[in-house]
Amino acid sequence: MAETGPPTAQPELDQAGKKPGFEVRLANFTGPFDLLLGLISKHQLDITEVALSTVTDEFIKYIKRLQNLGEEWALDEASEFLVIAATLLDLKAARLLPAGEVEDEEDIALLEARDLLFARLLQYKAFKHVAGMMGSTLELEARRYPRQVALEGHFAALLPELLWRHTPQQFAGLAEAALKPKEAAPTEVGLAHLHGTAVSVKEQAELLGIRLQRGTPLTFRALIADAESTLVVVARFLALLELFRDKAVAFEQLLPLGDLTVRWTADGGAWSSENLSEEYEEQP
Amino acid sequence: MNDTQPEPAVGTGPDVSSLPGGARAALEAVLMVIDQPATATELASGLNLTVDVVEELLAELQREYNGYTVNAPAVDDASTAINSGGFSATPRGFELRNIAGGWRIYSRAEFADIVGAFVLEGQTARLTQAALETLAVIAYRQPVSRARVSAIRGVNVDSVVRTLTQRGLIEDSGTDPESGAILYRTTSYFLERMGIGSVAELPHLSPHLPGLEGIEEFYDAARM
Amino acid sequence: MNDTQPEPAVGTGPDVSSLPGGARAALEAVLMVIDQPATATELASGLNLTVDVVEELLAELQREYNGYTVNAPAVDDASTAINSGGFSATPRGFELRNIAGGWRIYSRAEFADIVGAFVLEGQTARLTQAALETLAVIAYRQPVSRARVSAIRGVNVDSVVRTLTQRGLIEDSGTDPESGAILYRTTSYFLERMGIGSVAELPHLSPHLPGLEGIEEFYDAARM
Repeated sequence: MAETGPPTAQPELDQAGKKPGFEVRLANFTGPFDLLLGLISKHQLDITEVALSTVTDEFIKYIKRLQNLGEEWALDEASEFLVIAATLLDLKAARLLPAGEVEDEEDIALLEARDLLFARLLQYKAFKHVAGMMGSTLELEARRYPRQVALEGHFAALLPELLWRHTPQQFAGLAEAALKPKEAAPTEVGLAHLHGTAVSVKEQAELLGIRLQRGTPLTFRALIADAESTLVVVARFLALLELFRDKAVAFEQLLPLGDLTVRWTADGGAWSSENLSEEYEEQP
Repeated sequence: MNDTQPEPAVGTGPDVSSLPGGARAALEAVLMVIDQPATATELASGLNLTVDVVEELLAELQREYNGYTVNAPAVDDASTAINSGGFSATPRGFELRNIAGGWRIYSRAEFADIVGAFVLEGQTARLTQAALETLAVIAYRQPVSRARVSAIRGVNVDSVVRTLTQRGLIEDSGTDPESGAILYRTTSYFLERMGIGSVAELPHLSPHLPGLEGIEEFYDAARM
Repeated sequence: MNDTQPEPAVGTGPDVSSLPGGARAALEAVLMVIDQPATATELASGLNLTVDVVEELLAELQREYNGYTVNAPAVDDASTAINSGGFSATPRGFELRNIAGGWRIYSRAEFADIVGAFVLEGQTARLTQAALETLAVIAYRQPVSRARVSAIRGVNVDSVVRTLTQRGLIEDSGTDPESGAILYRTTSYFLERMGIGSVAELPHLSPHLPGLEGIEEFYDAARM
């Protein structure tokens, strides 16, 4: 691992003027986050034994300390952490699910998913590493300047006379086109052509509102019992999150992975589906 | 060339060997005016020499600029060390390099600090870590869409891709027939900046993937 | 030159003599990559040498490139002919010339036919679409830096700008006081080709097009 400094949790500057990276203190591990990842990827530490919530808490504290020290909001570091933490979380979730004997296709798929997540973590680290190598190569190569001189006058004079057929109007047209702000190219595949049944989060929220305002708490299972498709289940789940954010509902879950009970908490009439954020309005 | 024979027929154009310094100096003269790497074939056709001869001359010049006596590695006779052509025993201030598919003269890296003061606008600013990582993913996965790079890096790469394009390090290489997404690849300017001849010369990725050889293919096949 | 001391103070900058090839190679390195001729004073200041030493080195390099043994004309001792530094007995393909007070390396005049033929090869009488668009942006936004044009066009324009300069359509119009970047403007030859008297006669563009204010200059921005 790159950073093997002493496990101080303070992001102070060391002698070289570099700030030590993020470090974690767990029951079974204290040291740089990078080292933790290294151990996990070498199978020397079981991901299931790492308290990710503690790691996350410490990271948030670390970022806050950086801010308090007047450092810029460490965006790169934060987004990098999010990528790794999300992968670790996926990995851990996959590990925690009962593995047992491989009996059916679902089990195999699960194992594959686990390896895939693991591979993703490793790939991310590999690219990070080669990016560092490319950076130093680029820097080294920048020390060589190419000979790049204008053509000597007598050679430039040999060039064939330019064919110029543009009128000022045509030329202005070229300029118009070149100066027009470019529309951002699509980064994702358009899904508009896939005609699914439109499911509106707003409509589902209204429906859930009516059911829950009757007064009896309902389980999530019960709320989706009549959902005709996965899309409706997803829409209702999103609707519940929206309602929760608006403090219209409260959740109760007695056991991990147990039934989720939803209770209406808003005063009658204090909530309407109009409160729903705009982002869902356009989307099916 | 104003005449357009595809294979340089030696003898029909100017006879370089009759000039002072011969073919070697003629090649040097051409190297003085090119502003991008030129292949041995391009040079041979302009000089009316065979590609083999040009390649030999290029290698000779390269050694010479580096301060080695010419022909010494190629000829057995030890007496050639007595600078028959009169070649430098110390490196020159410049070097001849074969990168990005062609030959070009560069100032020697040792003199970067001095040369840099004379070259206006010469070198561009350093890349950020985010830009480097995105460039690395594109270099190793090209041609590749932004969505795929995003998936690997876990963050949106749109603005970084735009910057890398502006700086000439990557370019549009058409669209993916299936998704219609724009695919990106590295440019020859990228190769030049990296000092390599082709992307095949990039270090292999697998040693950086501890313990899981062949994971790249697996990952690609399954996830994308 | 970035530093502007009138008389170079020897000893404060890099010590060129400690580098391979010494001051001679350092001078060569600079001469090989500069585009505009540099005076002995400018060279001396950048190299941290006295003007006398630089002038001597320049004369030495000039003789050497011309195929004379070094020092022979200047030193009486006949034994120096034994290529002590190892110098060419035949002329090189390039020469060091002092034109209008400035020094620069050029391809040797004897090879003009060969070099000319090489330069002409692959040249067309037509501008590429990329060159036309770049010219249009420069014409309507002049004076403008390459980085800005890159930002507007979304691609690297370095080589296209070189072509347009070579074609005499655009020229250097000084440097930007803030960034130090070279600014380009169109030439009177451009006006001639367009058949107009001044750039003010270019047709007006739609007033809604962004000017330079809104253009983010990724090139120079601190983040890249």
